[in-house]
Amino acid sequence: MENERKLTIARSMAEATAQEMRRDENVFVMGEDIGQLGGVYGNTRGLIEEFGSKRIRDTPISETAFIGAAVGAAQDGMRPVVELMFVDFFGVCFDAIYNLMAKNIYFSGGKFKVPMVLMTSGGGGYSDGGQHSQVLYGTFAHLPGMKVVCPSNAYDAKGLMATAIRDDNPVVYMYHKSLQGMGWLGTEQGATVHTPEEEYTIPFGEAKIVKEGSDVTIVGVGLGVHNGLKAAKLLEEKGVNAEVVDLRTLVPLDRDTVFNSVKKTGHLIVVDEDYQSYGLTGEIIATIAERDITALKASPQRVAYPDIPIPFSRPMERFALPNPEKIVNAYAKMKEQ
Amino acid sequence: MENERKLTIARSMAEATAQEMRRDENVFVMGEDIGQLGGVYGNTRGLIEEFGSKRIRDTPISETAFIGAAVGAAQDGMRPVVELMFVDFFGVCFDAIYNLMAKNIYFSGGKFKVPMVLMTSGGGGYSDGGQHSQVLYGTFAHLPGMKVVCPSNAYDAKGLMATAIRDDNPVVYMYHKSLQGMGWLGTEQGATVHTPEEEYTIPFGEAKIVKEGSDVTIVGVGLGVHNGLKAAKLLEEKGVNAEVVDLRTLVPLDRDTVFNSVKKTGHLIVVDEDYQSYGLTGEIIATIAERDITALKASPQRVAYPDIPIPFSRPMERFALPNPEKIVNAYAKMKEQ
Amino acid sequence: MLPTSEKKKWMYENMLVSRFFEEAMETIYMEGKTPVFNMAEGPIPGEMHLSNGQEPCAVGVCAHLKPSDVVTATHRPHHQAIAKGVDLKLMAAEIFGKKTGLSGGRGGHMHIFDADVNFACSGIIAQGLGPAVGAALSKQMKGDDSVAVAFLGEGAVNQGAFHESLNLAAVWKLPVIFVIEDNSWGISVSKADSTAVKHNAVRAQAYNMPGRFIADNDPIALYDVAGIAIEDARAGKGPTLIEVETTRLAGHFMGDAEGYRPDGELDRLKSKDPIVRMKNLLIDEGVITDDENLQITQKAQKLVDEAIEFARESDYPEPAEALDKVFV
Amino acid sequence: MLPTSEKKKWMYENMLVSRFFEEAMETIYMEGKTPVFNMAEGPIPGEMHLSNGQEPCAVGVCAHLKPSDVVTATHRPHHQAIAKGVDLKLMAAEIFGKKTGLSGGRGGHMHIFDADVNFACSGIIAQGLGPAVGAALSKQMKGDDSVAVAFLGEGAVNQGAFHESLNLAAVWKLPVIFVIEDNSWGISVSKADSTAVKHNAVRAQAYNMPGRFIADNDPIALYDVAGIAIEDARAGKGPTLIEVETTRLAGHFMGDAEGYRPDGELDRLKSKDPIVRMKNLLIDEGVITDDENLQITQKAQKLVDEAIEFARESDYPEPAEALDKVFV
Ligand SMILES: Cc1ncc(C[n+]2csc(CCOP(=O)(O)OP(=O)(O)O)c2C)c(N)n1
Ligand SMILES: Cc1ncc(C[n+]2csc(CCOP(=O)(O)OP(=O)(O)O)c2C)c(N)n1
Ligand SMILES: [Mg+2]
Ligand SMILES: [Mg+2]
Repeated sequence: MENERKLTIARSMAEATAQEMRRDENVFVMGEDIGQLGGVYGNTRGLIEEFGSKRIRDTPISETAFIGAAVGAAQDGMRPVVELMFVDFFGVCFDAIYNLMAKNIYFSGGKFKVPMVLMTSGGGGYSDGGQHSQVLYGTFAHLPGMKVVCPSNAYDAKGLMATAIRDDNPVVYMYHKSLQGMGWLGTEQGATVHTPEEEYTIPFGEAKIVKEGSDVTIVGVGLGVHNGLKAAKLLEEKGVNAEVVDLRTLVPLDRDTVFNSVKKTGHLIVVDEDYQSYGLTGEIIATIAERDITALKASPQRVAYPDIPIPFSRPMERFALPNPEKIVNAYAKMKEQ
Repeated sequence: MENERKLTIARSMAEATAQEMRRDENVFVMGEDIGQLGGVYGNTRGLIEEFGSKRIRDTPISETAFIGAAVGAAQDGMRPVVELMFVDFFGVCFDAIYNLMAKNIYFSGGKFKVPMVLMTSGGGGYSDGGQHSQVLYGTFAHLPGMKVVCPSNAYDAKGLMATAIRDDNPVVYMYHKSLQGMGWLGTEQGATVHTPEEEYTIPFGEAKIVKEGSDVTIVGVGLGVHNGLKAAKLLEEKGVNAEVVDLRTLVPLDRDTVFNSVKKTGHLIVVDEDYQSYGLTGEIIATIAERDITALKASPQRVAYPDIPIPFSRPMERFALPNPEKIVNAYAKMKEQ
Repeated sequence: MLPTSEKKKWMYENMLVSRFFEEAMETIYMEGKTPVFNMAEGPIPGEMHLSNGQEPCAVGVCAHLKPSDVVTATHRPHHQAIAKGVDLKLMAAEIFGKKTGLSGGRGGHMHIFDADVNFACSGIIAQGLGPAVGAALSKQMKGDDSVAVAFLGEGAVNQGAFHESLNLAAVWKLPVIFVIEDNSWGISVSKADSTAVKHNAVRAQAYNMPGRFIADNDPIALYDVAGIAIEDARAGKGPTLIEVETTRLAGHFMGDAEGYRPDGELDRLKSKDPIVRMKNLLIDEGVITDDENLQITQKAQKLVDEAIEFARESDYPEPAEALDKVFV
Repeated sequence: MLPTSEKKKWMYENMLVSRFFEEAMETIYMEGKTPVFNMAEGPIPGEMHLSNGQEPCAVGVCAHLKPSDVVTATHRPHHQAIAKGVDLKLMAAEIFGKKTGLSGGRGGHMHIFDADVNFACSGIIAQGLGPAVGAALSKQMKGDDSVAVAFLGEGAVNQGAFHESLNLAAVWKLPVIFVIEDNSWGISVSKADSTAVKHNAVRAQAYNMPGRFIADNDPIALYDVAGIAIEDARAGKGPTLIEVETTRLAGHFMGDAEGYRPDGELDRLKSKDPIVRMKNLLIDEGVITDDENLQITQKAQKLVDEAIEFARESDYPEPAEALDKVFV
């Protein structure tokens, strides 16, 4: 591409944040190691140099206090962007998230705004063990009052971050470590894409058909989208033309785009790195089934994480993770029945 | 019934706990106001009188510490029964639950046992507002490593509690306030049933068909079962013969019983007081759809809590809660399509 | 920092409004709940935590506050809300679950939010501490001299959020005051059974922060100490922890049989009712006459009556309004 | 309580094993990670937190422990595990993700569990404190004189679990010792930027608990203080908080460029390497000769070499074993 400007998700998140900080002096960033270190996942790199330590604030390891503080600051007119280093740590501070951040707008009858972004990393595949590899999308998306964003590439990451910061509602921005473009985590190349320098926003609640197809709809989010695209390539070799849908935001969820795609293809596979049961995959399947069961010409399939804690050892972790081959097998299984 | 011995769930939980405490001196109870007060929901009433304050321990308002302590005690050979007063409070201590209690068996390769029961109340309908009315079943059931039990009546409550205390794995025992038989919460009479005095256990992972039927399967848990039964009565008046399935445990989940029922009736309605999206209702529908889509003769329906924080005001709360009429309407909608 | 006569009068009036409000709650709450007590019934359903006896804690602090100052309150919030200047009618309507309530009935008694006077509360123990720290951070970043106050019970002190929030406030030298209303009970669990120290004010040392203890539910002593703390906070000198020894004259919530209270405790506490003591003080000091007291009392009662009437007469929200205001 | 010569030798030997283990980790970790550093690659993938420099904290405490005593450790657990007597081969195999590992490869470096010596750890900051309190409760209820020890970093002190756990331990007078390894950094955030007090030992006052400060990474002074604390705990006198001033000689984790360290800090710390100091002390005191030192050193290195060899030669688990051991 001419004038191509390939950015990693890490850089595109930092760029969007910097642009929003220039636009609005009320935007500031808090979290562990987001200052001089630039964030363990690089998404605040360069910010402290430009904005200083008053607006780029390293915190103690006190997630309950500083996420609660973000809510208080947001209600007082600031626009905090706050980082929970790994989503796995949500258990030490979830009250401040799901019961406070997510509910104060409602409890106040809309009189309080809570314009804040909680960004957090997720995802495994690099042997970081069971307390540092989860995605936990379903847990956040299940509980009302917060928007949930999961970008699959740098272009979306930037536009969704700008939208998140400008939103007067709390937004949980869940980025996947393997897409972050940090070499040390092994990087999905497909996430590092052309990203314009100028500001832009991407609306929430609009899934994107990242590959059109006619035979089966593969629905995913984050890294799942890349698994879906790779599976689509493999399926193509077998003469199967898959459509791949990137949900982009889980709340709001663009059910129409998914439904219309399945209506067209008649077949549905949902990919998710989150634990299988009571989560995203069930929701997508139910969304189609309840709307019109006849849209499904075969039993829909899911390729998700089994209901086990995440094992450390490489062969076991690989076994458990979703991958393109599993998606291809799911298609075969669906057609067998 | 002759020799009928009707017990409330509160009393049957306390009875099972007392019996287990007599059998095994390692069983003890911890939590807020579970001593002299007997538990806000009555399920530890009478225990401190029999077992004293060493084995029935009131705690400070420090859920992270005392649930974490229960894990440590369980790993050291004790069998703690610990109470989280309202499940809504899980946010202040979820790390100790989902990341510690639920994972240490796996992390230790099965070398550590974690024989503990976390009992917790849920449910609304009495205007207790958005931080005291949630059920949150889906959130617990979604995360691996803990069994999840939700009794719908006193007979089950007692047997499931005995099983929970004897289990070497962590069990989350979620009881519904409206079923508890505490007059001051308004009580579902159907939950107070004959309960034998002698000890007995009920295995986990066995759903119960509480009413047989041929036309539609209504699946629920806890209070949902009673809504299902009432809906079945209303449907009967319309000549529809509904089958009602009480899941009893969400983890393990008895998918076979649900599937076989739907296979028979061809129609599925899932009732849940938990937030609708990314939760129990989706899981049950997906379970059937993925196994055999042809089992479903019409679009399955769900009657769940909308994706909103729980409102205080009675008309709004009533509007949002599942009820028998909504189930009947769901059936009508399903047949319309 | 001693209160002027005006301030003392304001404090007394405010305490009266608060007490009358709670007395009204007590009566109305029981409507529809006899002969069978069922929390779900009556014009005010749900839990109800009354603040009778704890009024000094609220007025002693809030006497120093302006509307832009932020207060985060507890599950027992009425006295705190009233002292902060939350509109009494709108609050009453909220507690009744009416459309005209502060939040249109979405919040209820444990979720009183008033953006006009920057008041919020919560049903989760110690949940307000983080937000108070954040509001103080916001004030500091904006260069505004407003402060934040977080109220909490002595039981709440043992929640992790207390520790994290005080440390963060101290590290960042934020204008926030933490006020512990020590009524010596967390539901049925006594402070002695739950807390490793005799005085929570001591815990300020763990945060390099001043810790002040106010004995005997004394609003005047609290006024003094809170005044200095708030002045310090406005001047950029950082946070303070204040512990107030107070009394819970009611049950933990309505319906609490209080079997756990030692014999005679309640009588002893009631004999030291802060409303009576404040009245006596003001009369002894010549701040008010008996006549003025009668007027003040009647005015306070009228305010409450009007608020209750407003609440009673207001309409309920439409059921489907439940779906609104999840997002703004 | 001064260590005997035997104890001193044990401490030194143990420190050496720990250091050699970390040095082995350091080298092996980089296998497969050059020229491009990718945490996912090599025989030891994932995060790797080395304990170089912090050995005194582990040996000074664990020298007093028996197998039935419980230790809950941190994300930086190797020195703590080794001092507690965790089997070195099985631990190495676990870190390599092998079937022969302590947990069959399910745990990894941040999840070292050994039921034989009652050792557990966690990747979540301060998560081990509650379980240590609970283990101590279990001991107390059983009338057993065993104790529990929770290790934590100075950064972890600002987590709510610290506050709740210390209060609970104090209220119930439990036999538990909390040991803060203060290396003055929480990843890139300095203690000064995160903590309101200069010495965390002061925070013991908030729990009516003895708080002891050990300066200068001194294993002998720690042995003394820990010995008294553990003796007290065994005797039913309740918990103690110990703060040890220590040094992190490596990055936070492998791959950390440490740009945040002030110039010269690392050199200064390295010049005070506790292993060297311990060796000098033992030689100066005549506890060991140069010759004995050589033997001890070789023996320690051999232990580590054998453990690594065992780990390398062991098989990986079958992939589908991932599905086992979710429940027992
Ligand atoms: C995190 C959490 N745990 C438990 C509760 C239940 N609860 C409500 S009030 C209360 C007692 C609070 O005691 P205290 O802080 O002293 O306030 P008081 O009721 O005495 O005003 C408890 C345990 C809660 N709301 N939140
Ligand atoms: C609850 C939680 N928050 C954040 C982290 C990420 N984290 C891992 S180690 C660390 C620093 C810990 O510092 P300290 O307690 O001083 O231990 P040290 O690493 O210095 O040994 C952080 C923030 C975590 N693991 N858990
Ligand atoms: Mg109290
Ligand atoms: Mg440290």
